[in-house]
Amino acid sequence: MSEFLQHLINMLVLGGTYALLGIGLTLIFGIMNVVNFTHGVLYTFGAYIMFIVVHQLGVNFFLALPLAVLAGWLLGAAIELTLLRPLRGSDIDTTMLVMIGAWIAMQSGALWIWGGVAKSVTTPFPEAPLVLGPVSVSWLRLFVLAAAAMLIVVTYLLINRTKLGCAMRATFQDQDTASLMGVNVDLIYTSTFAIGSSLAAAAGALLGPVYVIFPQMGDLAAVKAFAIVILGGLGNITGAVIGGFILALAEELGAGYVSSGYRDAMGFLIIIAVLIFKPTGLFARSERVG
Amino acid sequence: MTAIALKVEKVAVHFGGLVALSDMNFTVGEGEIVSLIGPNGAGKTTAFNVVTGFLDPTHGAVSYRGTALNGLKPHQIADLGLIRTFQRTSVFPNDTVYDNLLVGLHRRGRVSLLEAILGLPRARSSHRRLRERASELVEWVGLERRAHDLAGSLSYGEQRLVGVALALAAEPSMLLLDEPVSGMNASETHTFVQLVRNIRDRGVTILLVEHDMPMVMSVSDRIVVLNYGRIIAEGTPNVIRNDPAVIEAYLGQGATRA
Amino acid sequence: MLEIRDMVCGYGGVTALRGISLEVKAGQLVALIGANGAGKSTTLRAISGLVAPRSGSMLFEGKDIAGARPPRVVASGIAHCPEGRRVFPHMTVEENLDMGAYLRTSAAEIAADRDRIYAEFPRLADRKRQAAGTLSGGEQQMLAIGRALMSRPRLIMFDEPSLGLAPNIVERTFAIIRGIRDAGTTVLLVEQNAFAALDMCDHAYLLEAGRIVLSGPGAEMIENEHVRKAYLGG
Amino acid sequence: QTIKIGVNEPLTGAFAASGTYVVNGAKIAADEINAKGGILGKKLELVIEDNKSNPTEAAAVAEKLITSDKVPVLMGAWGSSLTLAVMPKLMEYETPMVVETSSSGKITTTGNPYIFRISPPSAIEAAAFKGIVDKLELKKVDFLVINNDWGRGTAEDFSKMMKEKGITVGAVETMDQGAQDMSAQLSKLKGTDSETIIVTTAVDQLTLIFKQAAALGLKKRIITTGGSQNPDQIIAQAGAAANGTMHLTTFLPWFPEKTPNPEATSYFIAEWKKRGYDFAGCTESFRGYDGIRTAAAAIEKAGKAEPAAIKAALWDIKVKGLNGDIVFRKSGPEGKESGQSQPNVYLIEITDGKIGMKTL
Amino acid sequence: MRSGIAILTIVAFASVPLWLRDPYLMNALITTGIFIIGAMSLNLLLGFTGQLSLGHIAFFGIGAYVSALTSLGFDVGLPFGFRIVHVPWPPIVGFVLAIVVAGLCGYLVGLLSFRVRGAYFVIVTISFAEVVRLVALNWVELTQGPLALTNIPSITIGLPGLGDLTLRTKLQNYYLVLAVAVVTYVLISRLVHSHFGRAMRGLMENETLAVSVGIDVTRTLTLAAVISAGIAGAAGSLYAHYIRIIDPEVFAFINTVTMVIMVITGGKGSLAGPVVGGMIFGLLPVFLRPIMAPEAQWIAYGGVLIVILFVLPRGIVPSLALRFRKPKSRAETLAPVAFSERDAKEHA
Ligand SMILES: Nc1ncnc2c1ncn2[C@@H]1O[C@H](COP(=O)(O)OP(=O)(O)OP(=O)(O)O)[C@@H](O)[C@H]1O
Ligand SMILES: Nc1ncnc2c1ncn2[C@@H]1O[C@H](COP(=O)(O)OP(=O)(O)OP(=O)(O)O)[C@@H](O)[C@H]1O
Ligand SMILES: [Mg+2]
Ligand SMILES: [Mg+2]
Repeated sequence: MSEFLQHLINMLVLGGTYALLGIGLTLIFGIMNVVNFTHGVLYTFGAYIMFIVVHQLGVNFFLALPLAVLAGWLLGAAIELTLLRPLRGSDIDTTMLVMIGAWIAMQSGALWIWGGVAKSVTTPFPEAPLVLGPVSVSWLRLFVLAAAAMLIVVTYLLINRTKLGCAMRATFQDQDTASLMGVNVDLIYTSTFAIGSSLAAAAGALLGPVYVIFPQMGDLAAVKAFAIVILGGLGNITGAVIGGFILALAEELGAGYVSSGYRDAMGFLIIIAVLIFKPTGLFARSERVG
Repeated sequence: MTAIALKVEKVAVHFGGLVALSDMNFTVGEGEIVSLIGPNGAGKTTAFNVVTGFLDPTHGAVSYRGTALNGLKPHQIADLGLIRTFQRTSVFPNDTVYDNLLVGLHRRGRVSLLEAILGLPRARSSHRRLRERASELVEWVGLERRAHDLAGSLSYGEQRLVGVALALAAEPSMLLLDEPVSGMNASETHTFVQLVRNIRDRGVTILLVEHDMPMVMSVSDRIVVLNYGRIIAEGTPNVIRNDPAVIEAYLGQGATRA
Repeated sequence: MLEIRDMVCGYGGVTALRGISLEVKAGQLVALIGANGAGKSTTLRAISGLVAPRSGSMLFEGKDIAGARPPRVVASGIAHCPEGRRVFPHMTVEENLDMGAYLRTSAAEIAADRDRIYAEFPRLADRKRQAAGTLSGGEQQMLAIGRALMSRPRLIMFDEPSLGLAPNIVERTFAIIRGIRDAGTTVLLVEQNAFAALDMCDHAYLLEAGRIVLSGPGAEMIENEHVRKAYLGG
Repeated sequence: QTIKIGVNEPLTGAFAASGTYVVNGAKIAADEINAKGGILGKKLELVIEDNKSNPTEAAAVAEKLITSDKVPVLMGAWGSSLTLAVMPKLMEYETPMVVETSSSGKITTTGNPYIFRISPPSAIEAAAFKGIVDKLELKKVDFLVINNDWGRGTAEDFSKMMKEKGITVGAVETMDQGAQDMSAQLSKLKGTDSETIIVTTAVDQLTLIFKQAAALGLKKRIITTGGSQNPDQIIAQAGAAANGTMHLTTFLPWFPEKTPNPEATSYFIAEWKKRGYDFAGCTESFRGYDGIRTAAAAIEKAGKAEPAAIKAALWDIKVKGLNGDIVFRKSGPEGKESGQSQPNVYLIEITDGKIGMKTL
Repeated sequence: MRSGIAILTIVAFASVPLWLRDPYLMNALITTGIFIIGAMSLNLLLGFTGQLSLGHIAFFGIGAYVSALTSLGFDVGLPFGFRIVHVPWPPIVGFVLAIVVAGLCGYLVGLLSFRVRGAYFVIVTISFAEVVRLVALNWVELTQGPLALTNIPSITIGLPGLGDLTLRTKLQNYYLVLAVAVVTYVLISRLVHSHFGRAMRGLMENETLAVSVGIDVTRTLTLAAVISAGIAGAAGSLYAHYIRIIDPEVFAFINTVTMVIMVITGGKGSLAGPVVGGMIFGLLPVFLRPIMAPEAQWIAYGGVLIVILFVLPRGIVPSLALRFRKPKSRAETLAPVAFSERDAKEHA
């Protein structure tokens, strides 16, 4: 029983992590329709910025977080301006491949600059965990969970309650018509990509200290993020959050009670099963024919 | 009365709480031209979707020439000869007009996979016949000049013509046209009416949805009027034209001019 | 108000407009008619900046807008209700209307205009929270018209507004268009229902194969032999 | 003019960090040899190629080194799957290879006479550990291993040894290479009734495991195996969470005086520091150093830089390696045996952020 | 003209071993060739039905494992005390079985693709590949898991009157791969020019419309998936018998990415595209290797990829074909922005 409770707590903490990974991608992949292979690199980038700012510049941990987010924003904007803008209007596979190229090049760049040896960030949180009866959880991870929740809420409000969010959705549903409404489409493209990127960097900045930081750390994170976004339905923030928790639950219970070798398989089997029964993710958009 | 081709019985469609169609019953006889009219959102396209298998009705049944269509997939229904066009323009945008029609001729061109891969003579001759037929169709809708342009680059009205040609390419025994003349001017519509008559004369049954009243009145044998998902009137053009309920709900006062 | 001179326009290798000149006077309702593929929609797209003209000039209230990008054109007071509805499919009816008022700031005025549109098209009021992509064709067309009206432009361009509308709604739409002209908004109308368009317009142009072949007051055009034959079906 | 040794290591991809360490160690050996006049009067030249942590590439790289660069002997290829992929090429071109890191038992048992391994397969490690288990008073152990040949091999060989010793083997949990969150596995291990967990994986995952175990309040004894721990990195990154953990290792850079070859160890460590490399990397890089010295010794002994002669000479050399004498014994099917040397294995313990020899 | 170029190309490829003696380059050509076959199979799905399989390596890997296990034999226990003992069969049987089993897996995934399209199909294929990889990794009794299957025999072909020929050397393997590639090319070419090909294109461009004229989605997509997977399985089998060792690393995502790169840079939906893209990205690392640091090689690789797409966004073959062909049709050079395309997207 206490093992089960511990698994549930783990699921909660891991689910928050996954949700955080998912929301940045749901903007770029779900709303912009760019298969963003640089998501993982931006995640890695956020983590390295955190390392540099905390350890090499000696900045306070909590101040470093917004700096990492800002850096992610800038890098995202730069990627959009240089790589995506010239290919606007070309087919989704072409932009996907450009993103693949950027992923390969940037990841190797990280290896070149920082080397392959993992780095870790010291945090101001106590090492002793919070113990609640039979279960325990680290303070750092609780902080990450809270920060993730905050970012999720902010993103949700941004997309669904603001004029900018409305313009974003409109632009990616019909670019020409959005521009006829007076929307500056170029600006929307850049800022959407930048916001999504800054969320990826935020995830890296928060999770880098939880785990360790190395150049390929983003790959697995990106695969999970893709899975989560699709599970929750493209462009749906609430869906991504719920998808994140479902994936975490499947993995926790899979590893705990089936076999740790098939831990990741559980997640993927859930995805396949969900898509068999709800082919457009848990929260489908309504469509019609004719 | 001729034999019944299409029979729609007690069909209802709900989208969540929204009732798009309720208890719809009507029939279309072989070789008839029947029009389905009604205000915007009355459920006409929804009815098309049910008949052609794109939508499963919440209740009710549809049959064509005695075959129950319930549970059949759209392509199976198309195989029975029931072919539709779409209210929104619908073409294969990245293919030429001519290639669009070759895809449309799918039902005709079937040869076995093995024959196709080995390039057997039967596959070749079938291919030649398809090409001839595609050229005929292009000519027939008057798009010869555009035959080798990408369908997606045509103007709105031209794309609608391609849509109709595509449906004809599929060799319908019954054709369901959803607002075929929207986007055409009076003269183009006039030509189109000739076309429709022509098709019918070849033995094709036609079910038409259209808001162009002069066209509907001149071409239909019978008219069914829908409002809020229910049939409110049914009869010959003359009856419908003067039905006060129809005038109230749909035609408006200007219709008396038409 | 709007003055176009010798505009040439096209897509890639295709030339859709071969040098057209036209003029829209403030407060007028000007109609543009022509066969399928004549270039009517392209003209409107060129004005709103969706396609860049290759040559020629285009003045709106004295300012040169040739080659300007759509947001600038829209901000200068032109609205374009595009052909084929083009609603934002995954946004609700209400959000679509709000997008029409994207450049406006007064929330109260926007709300008032929205209510006015719901009053004109009660069908839309019933469907406020429905995703626009699931509306019926005619409902989408109403939404597109309503959305264009939401921007309160000085010049509004309609591309085949009657498309897919039921006869009584067509009547209402034309009444609205006449109404806004009477209230002082300039209108440029592309319409396949040539009779209705010529009947209500102040001035009309006839486009054929990318050229303007005829122009004049609507009533005069209706009488024209060529127009009667080719566009009025009789 | 020069005598070449081919180095086939992962410099990019998942194993980039380790491969780079090994190559750095190899360079120290080559420079040392050249400073002393080279071999057979010629300079030693390392031809270093990146196998991209990818088996197909590893095989291609071997092909390139042998056929275009004409190296008479190779060192490589770090991971077992990389080494296994290279092995058919060695047969094809009859060129020997010194295996410096890979631990899969299969490498020396499939009958490839061109393989000479200086790293201990898990069976040798288990055998070395056998002597100490009584003193550790192990009763029941669980395993948490990386899901590859190395981890699985360790779990298998150690279990066998433990069972012989009458120790109960409980759960065997695995983690994917690259996995970052092991909380689920650790929660499960927290709930079992064993007192010790044997952990086998590379340093990054070890750090995570210690941190996550601490966060879960898991207070069992943890012993790691495999010699890729880099304890200094663990201490730096896992902090207090690393206290109390024990590690089976094959090299003792902290106590040069306790190694079998104190002089060489000190030289190596001094050189390593001089070049500005991370001290933590020593525990992996010494393998590259030993590997090159082994190959060089064989060339010297053969008297010529030819594959067949070097292969024959490898059987006869005795190199004072940093963790014991390198002498190859026969392993695998008769007639086509591979060479396997028997390095020393030590147990160290981390207490209060310091490394100590576990004296038993 | 067309067939002229084809024959010339084949002759050129066939003559390579006559003047190229470097075994390393030959090796690179052979592995590249194997991946090109995989890329051609991916192109059948991506280029002609519009479904991107980002787990295509699964079929390749399954083919490799099936073929290897067939020729090595195995002995596994099943639940309820059953055992399967298989004694080794000739590799050529493994080759055939690889196609069949991979094709069957393609059928399963194809059935799924009946329900999910686009992005959802992408994630289903990724998931499928991951699950297969994890099975290969964890079903140690059958696959040896991470310990790898080693000593896989080379392919042996029975020649009438000449006895058996075992393809051990590079030369022999080169011609084997070339032959399989040519057969694959012809097969795919015939297929996409048949009415199946038109049905696939129709589904890709506007599924609702395609269905309404009687095209059977499930059948068409499943068929494409089966054939595509079967070909990938064949490529996997060639790989296993050439490299002669196989481990779960073969399922690595980067291998799928390599194939995707080959297809899209070369030009998806063009028959020659994967060959051209494959030659470039198969051999690029070989040429980069001597001239720059390992990390820089990858950066250059990514850079070349991006540059090609910037210059020729539709892929090399289609873009060049457009550039050098007389503009036969006036509308060909522009992407239609018309209504129907958007409608198609909405329905997708
Ligand atoms: N997928 C759906 N989800 C929710 N509501 C829908 C859906 N499809 C259609 N509806 C609603 O059902 C009603 C009937 O729509 P339908 O398209 O059949 O109308 P119609 O008679 O064809 O109208 P029009 O003449 O405007 O084309 C409409 O009010 C529409 O909003
Ligand atoms: N995206 C495009 N690419 C290429 N050619 C185009 C494109 N859009 C329109 N055209 C061509 O430009 C010409 C004019 O088209 P336009 O859409 O302006 O016609 P229209 O008068 O509005 O016709 P309709 O009444 O059918 O809407 C047509 O020949 C059309 O084929
Ligand atoms: Mg309709
Ligand atoms: Mg138009």
